[in-house]
Amino acid sequence: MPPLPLPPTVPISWYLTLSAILFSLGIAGFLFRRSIITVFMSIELMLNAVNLSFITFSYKLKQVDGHIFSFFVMVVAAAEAAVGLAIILTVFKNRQTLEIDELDSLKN
Amino acid sequence: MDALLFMLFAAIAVVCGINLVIQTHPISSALSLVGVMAALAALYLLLGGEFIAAAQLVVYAGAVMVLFIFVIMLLNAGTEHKVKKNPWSQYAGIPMLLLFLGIVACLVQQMFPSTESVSFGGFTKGGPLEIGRALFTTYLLPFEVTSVLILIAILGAIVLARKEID
Amino acid sequence: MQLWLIPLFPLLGFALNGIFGKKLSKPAVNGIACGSVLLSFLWVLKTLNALGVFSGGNALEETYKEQYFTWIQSGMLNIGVDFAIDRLTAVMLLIVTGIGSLIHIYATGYMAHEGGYYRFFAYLNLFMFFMLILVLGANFLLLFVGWEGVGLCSYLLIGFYFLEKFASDAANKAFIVNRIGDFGFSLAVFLIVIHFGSLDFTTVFEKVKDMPIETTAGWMTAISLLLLVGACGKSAQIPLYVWLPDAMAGPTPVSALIHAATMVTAGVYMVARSSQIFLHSAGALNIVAIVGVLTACFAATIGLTQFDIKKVYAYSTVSQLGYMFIGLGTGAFSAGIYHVMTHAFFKALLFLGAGSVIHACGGEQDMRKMGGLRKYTPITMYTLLAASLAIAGFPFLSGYYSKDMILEAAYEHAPWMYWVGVITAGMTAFYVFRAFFMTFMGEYRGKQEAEAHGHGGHAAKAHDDHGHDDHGHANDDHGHGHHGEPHESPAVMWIPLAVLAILSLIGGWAFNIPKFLEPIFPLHEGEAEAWLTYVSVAFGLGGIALAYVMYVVSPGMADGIANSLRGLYTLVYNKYFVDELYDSVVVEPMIDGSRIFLWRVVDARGIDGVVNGAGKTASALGGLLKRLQSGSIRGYAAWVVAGSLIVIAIIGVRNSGLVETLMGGLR
Amino acid sequence: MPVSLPTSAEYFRFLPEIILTIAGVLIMFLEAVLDEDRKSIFGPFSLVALALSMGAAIAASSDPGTAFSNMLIIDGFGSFFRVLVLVVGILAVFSSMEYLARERANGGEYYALILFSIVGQCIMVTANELIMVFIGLEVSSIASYVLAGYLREDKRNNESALKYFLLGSFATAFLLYGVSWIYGVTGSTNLQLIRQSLEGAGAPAVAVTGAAAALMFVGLGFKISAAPFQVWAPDVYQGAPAPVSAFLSVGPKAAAFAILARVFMTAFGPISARWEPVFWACALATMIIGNFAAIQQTNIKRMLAYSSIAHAGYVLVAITANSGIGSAAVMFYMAAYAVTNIGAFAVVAHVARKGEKYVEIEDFAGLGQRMPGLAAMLTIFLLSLIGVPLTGGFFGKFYIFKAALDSHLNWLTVLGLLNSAVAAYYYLRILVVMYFKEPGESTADLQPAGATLSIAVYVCAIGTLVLGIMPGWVLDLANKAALK
Amino acid sequence: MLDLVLFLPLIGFFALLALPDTVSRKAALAISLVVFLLSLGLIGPVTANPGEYSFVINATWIDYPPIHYHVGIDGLSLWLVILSTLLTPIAILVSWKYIDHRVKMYYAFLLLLEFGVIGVFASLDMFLFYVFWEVSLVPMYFLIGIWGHERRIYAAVKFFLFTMAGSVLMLAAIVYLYNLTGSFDYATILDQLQSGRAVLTAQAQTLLFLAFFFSFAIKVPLFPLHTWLPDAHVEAPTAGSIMLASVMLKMGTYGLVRFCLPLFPEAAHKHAPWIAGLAVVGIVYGALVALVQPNMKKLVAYSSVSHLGFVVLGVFSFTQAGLDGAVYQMLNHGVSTGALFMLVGFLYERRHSLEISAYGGVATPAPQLAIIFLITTLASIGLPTLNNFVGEFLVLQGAAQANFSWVVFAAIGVILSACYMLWLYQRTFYGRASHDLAHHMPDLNQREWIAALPLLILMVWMGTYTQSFMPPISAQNARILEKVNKGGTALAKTPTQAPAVKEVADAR
Repeated sequence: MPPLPLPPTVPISWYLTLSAILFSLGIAGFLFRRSIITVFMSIELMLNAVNLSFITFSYKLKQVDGHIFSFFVMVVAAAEAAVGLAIILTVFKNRQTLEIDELDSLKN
Repeated sequence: MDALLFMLFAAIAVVCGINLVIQTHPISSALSLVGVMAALAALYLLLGGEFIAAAQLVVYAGAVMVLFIFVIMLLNAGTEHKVKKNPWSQYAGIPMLLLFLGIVACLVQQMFPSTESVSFGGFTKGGPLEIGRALFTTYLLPFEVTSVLILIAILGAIVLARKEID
Repeated sequence: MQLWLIPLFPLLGFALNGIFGKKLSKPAVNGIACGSVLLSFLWVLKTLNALGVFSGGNALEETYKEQYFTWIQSGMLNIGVDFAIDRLTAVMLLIVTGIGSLIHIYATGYMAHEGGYYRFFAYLNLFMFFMLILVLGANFLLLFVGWEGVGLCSYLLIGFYFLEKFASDAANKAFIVNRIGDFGFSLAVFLIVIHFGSLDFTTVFEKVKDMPIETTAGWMTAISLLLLVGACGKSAQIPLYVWLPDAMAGPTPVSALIHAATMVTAGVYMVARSSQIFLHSAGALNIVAIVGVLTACFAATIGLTQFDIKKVYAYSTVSQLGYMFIGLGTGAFSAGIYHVMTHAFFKALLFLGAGSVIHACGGEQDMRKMGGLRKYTPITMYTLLAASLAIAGFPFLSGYYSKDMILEAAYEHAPWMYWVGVITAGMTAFYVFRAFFMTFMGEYRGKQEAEAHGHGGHAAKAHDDHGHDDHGHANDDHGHGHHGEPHESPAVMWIPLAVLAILSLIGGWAFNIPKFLEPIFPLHEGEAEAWLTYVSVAFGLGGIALAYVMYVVSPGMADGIANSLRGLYTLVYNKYFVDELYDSVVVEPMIDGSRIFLWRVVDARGIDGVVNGAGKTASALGGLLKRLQSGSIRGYAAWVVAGSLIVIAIIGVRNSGLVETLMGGLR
Repeated sequence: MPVSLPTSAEYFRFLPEIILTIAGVLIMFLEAVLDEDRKSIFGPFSLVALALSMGAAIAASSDPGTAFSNMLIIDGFGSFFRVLVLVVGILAVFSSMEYLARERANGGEYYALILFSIVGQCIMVTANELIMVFIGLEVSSIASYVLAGYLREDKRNNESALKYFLLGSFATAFLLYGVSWIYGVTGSTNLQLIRQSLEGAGAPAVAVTGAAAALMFVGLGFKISAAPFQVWAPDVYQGAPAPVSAFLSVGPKAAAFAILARVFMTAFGPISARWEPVFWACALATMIIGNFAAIQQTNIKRMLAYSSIAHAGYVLVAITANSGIGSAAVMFYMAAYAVTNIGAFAVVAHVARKGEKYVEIEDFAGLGQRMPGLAAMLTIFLLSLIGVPLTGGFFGKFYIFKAALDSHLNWLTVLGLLNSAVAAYYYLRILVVMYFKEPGESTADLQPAGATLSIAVYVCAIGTLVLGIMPGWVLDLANKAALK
Repeated sequence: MLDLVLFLPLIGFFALLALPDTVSRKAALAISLVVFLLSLGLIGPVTANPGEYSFVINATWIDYPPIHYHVGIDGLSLWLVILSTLLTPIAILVSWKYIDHRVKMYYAFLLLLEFGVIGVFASLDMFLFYVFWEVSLVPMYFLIGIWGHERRIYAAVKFFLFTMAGSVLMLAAIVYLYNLTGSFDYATILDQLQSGRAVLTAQAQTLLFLAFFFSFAIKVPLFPLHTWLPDAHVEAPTAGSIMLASVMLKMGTYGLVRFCLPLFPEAAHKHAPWIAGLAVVGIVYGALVALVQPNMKKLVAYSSVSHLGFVVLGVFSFTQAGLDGAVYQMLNHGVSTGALFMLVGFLYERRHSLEISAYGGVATPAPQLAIIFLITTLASIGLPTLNNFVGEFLVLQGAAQANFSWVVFAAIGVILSACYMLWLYQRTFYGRASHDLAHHMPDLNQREWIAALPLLILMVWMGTYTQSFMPPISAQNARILEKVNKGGTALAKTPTQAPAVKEVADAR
């Protein structure tokens, strides 16, 4: 097996790029998925990407603040998940569907 | 070694991420998300975020995702139906995403040229001690306020999911 | 000297009759109406006497002026309510109040049985008021006040029988055509202010005298021509004469007073008053003369063919006014005024006589239904004969003097004008006597029909006879009386006739106006050639003779000639279709253009179209924008993404070198 | 590391939030304890809490300063907005009580959620740290999401809540991503430190911060419903219960505007040349979209939603001005808009009746005859929204465009003013229907408004007029509290 | 005094809302009469010192930005204020029987309107001016919208939007001026601009001028911005039409004279040619369109377009005569067109139609009405001795000094005015009345006479003894012109004629 053309360490920009890719994937999930729950999970994916970005910057700056920030993001995500899933429950109760495209009675 | 680990977990994260997007069944997506989170936890460790990595696994991949899966199961959410309505995001999404990604990547390249690299142990202040100290001194207020946030979450869940309003 | 009392009396008469007239008895109305004018006449006499006019000599060679109050004051422009009196004014005052008094008296008899009696006299008094303002006013604007005021009264009196459409049509036409004239007048006034800084006659004319003709001729001509436009309107000259024949829709005394003796001569007065300005522009004067010649001849030809007795006299008036303009245009201003006076005598008489005839025939105006009236109305016949002879230029009667002076001046100015004038004089004599003969000679032709149809059918009959375009007959003029036979008018009517007859006979040599006006309008030096007079008299007598032959000796001859010249006759009989021409060239295009183009297209579709279009566009834009809100969450998210891209692009990428980097990366 | 505990002054500065939180918790507790028939005390109780909190906020404003390790800054600007959101809270509670009773949803949770949401807004407006911005925003938002779907049996409420929640979280993710970048570039999340760092930053850093600021603007612009992030607002306001729409359209919005102004004017002040054009364009687009789309609406709640978008556009004009007057104009305008809009929604809520049956504009036909008082009040609100003098809306608009002209935003001013003329059209439609049309069945059985709603409406009307006739009182405060 | 005149209507507005319907019209009449009588007290002091502001009150309203309640009356605004106070009771009288639903609101709005328009004329603070300008809009909107005819909604909204669209530009201009000078006070701004302490670039001046101009031109209304007027008039109730035509349109022309000219003299001069051109087009156009209207009110409305063209023409002639005439014409138009609308209202109350074709022969059953209508018609077409003549004469005289060709066309409007008014009169009053019409056409009653008489008296008075009114107007106009024609550019532009203009005029 030929040695991988890899440096021993990776630049910070790679982490950041990974974060950007994950963020974009999150957006993509939001844009392309039709199940409300999956859409919601896409948001979680975006938040994860943000967290990666925070922690990467924290590494770069040698500060702990980024970690704190991502900690709060996690807490908020958890809270959001609770409320969001409750909302999804009520929607489902009323409409018996999780198709996001069917929730368009309010428009124009 | 660092690079290899990065490549490995990054690949897992990206693949799981892509899987999340392309799966039509919520459960598959949820499991993919767990995969992403786990991979990210590993990367956090590489970046020196011990506490965060743990929290990521315990809180995120554990508690939150369990909640998700629980709801999916509860609602018996199945595969998505065939698309009837095509919002314009369907067509414009990919180009927009590529553009977004392109711009961000370019900015990253410009701002952080590849001179500085990440090596495991390059940052060691991400342990519980430092985090705890910061949380209870500088970040005391947000920390306390998150309790309100949790309270609201509880309240919201009660309001919305209680059996009958009256 | 209380000049202001002169117009005040009629104004009071107007006010009393206008406000209380409905409750007053007829004698009271009469008393107020006639009394006020008579008082005014007496006050004129007293004033002139006090100014020494009747004692001869140099009295009133200078203008006597009274100032009352400022009317309009703006910056340097100051227009006062001032009255002035000079010899020209004196003549006009006497004509207006004198003839006015007579006609008022006559009207009390003529209108005795009309509805709206008090209204009629109120208007008549108001007319006297404005006419006196016109004459007395010491500046152009006050003249204009009177000018418009008499126009108003003319409007009111023409439309006196407002129940009938032709009367109100005629009234509108009179007012509007006059307005066109006023348009010119007012523009002239503006120019006068611009160039003289004042409208006061004395100030303006003093300045004119000092101005060199060479440098000022341009705008002097402009002012003169614009004044002429005004005069053409009021004095019924080509091309604005069309209202006067129609104005006969008013009661006959009105025709006599306003549309023959006084108001229509206001144009002549105005041009004479502004003679200083006109004298600075030979071209303008020439145009005045040409207008006069054309009008005189043109109107006379129409007069030849009319059957409505008032129409004949109306065209005659237009024609005679033309003579006056010839006088003015050829520089013989005093001759013009002279003719104003003599014309006032005989034309007032003609109209009043015609009124008497109409009265006698129970409202009939068509001469073909008259005839043989000499048996029934001898006084009327003799007075009318006097008037007819006077207008025909019978030697030594009033018309002879004034017309002769005008024609002499015309010959000096341009011989062709003289010849046209003389021919016109012949025609005048012809049509006046044609009317006279048709009315008084032969047998009465109206009886049977009058009995058969009664008076109610007059309008219809007249329409049958005259054709659709004949607005001028005023058969309802005289709604009263179901006479089986024509009858003489009461004394209150024929006494004024008699007075006017005397004036028509002797007025020419009794009042030597040109001599009197010499301080204002210097008389022409040198003797005129005698043959000029002979020729014109000959033409006059020839006209009378021809009429006698055609309408008394062999009555069928006129029809024969008419038949042999059918085309020409039709043209002339229908007044050259000028009304129709104006209708189709001016009135209808204006109305249709306004309605169809301006209102429906420009206003409704154009401007409002833009306005409503803007509204619709906004609404459509709103419709478009609201469709962004598809209701789809994913769609909304796409908007957020798109928006973020735009915002990032603007804030982050702009000037950051990123674009260059990207481009470089592509290369 | 020396640990310094927060001083009492810092607690004092944070007292309003503490009071509200305690009140919220108490309500949650009592909700579980009290009998059904005694639950009507929650409304008055929360009013007392809000009033106390407002007192505390006013008191705190006399002792400006930072609190909790620079997390909060209690300056004039923050205090002004804190009092404002508390006033909004009071008015919202007044206008909600009757509605909730009618919908048989007079639970304590509603008030608790309102109180918590206001806590979040209070934190936002006094935040001096991006982390506080984020947390305050989330506290406010999560409570709002629940409020939007409060009547969970109602499908419109569900949809409204879900849309608000999903899109709100989506936008928040952008905000966070932006924050992370700012942190990465400037090394801080403190607003002052960011500013300092930016003052001497090089081109790449400025570019990346710009991009990060843009991402933050996505999040905040979403909350203020600036174009192109306004899409959610009509759906959410239409679907949410009317009093909640009233609250959403002013409370969180005022807070978001406050923080937007603070972040961009202070922290991103050094790169203002970059973001001003964006704000310029967004302001214009927001006004145009709001006003023009409103023309076509038939549902009055939806129309008011578009109107609130348009008004966000006007406020953005003031922020674009990026000056002291501009920030004062934002304050004054938000105050005027708050009383006006809550008043308008309160009337709408009353006319809509149970289940919000009558929310079409046509349903207001003849209101001027049936309910002259209520109609007169709505007229005042609408005139204020149009911007007719002697109302707060006019003076606010005047002040905004004054600020804009001061900053030489001549074209934006002209376009904005023309927009306000367009806006007159759709507000007039309501007046037309109310006064010029004969009453139909929609107002036939309309009962007079109850005491609490009347208080809300009349207080709002008085506030609108006072701000229009005597703007000096509030304007002085705003001018003193201006950011620059 | 001015305080009372200004605020009594506002107090009346609130009082009326509180009073029961039954007494509202009497109360409104009483209040408006008191206001009118009080306003007469303004005449003495103002005429004594017409070039300065009298009854000045300058109180701080808002500290910062410095907005003052600064009001005062000078020769320019005096008669406009009195016109407003006179027409309000007349409008109330006219509505006495006609308004039968929502009575108190109606009279309350009339009083509010009075408050607004008096405020407009009295304001010396630009901001205050704008406030009153807009405030006057609202009651008129309701007057048209609630008590109007079939298409009232369209008309009311159109009225509001047109005016609003114009006034927002004015607001922008006012704020711009404030930012430049730091003051809303008209005198201060004017002083700074005149003295050169505040400098406007040519472009800024042009834009500001246009901003003011457009908002005023819409109100005037100047062709082609006039299309709201016919609609508003046709649909408005009688009193609304009276107030709209007589008073509200004057707000526009007043604004032109008060603000547009002195504040931006250069721009005004620069743009005068096309503005005067539009005015002339408006004169002729309005008259031509009036000619073919089948609806009386529309006819009168278009005639207003024509008449107000004269006013604008006079203003932009920059001559004393033109300006005097313009201001005088504002009053004249207020009196005579107000009277016309009132009379048309009388006809409408009897016959319930505004179509001219529904009438004919009215003079027979209602001779008094016919006479009054005739006098008003004559006033409207500018018969000398009646009021309009003086205004039109001066306007045209002034315009002739500036540019003679304008006047040639404008004077055509004078001809046409006779055409459309007399034709209207003929079709309405002359001819034989049908039985049905005669039956429904009682003559004027006492109340109607009382409403009409003051206007008739004014028509004659203002036409014959102008010195009762003109001196204060003239004096103030002279001061305005002094500012506007500082460079003496206006008269210099008429090189063709001018030998005698500057000489001392009539030395009577």
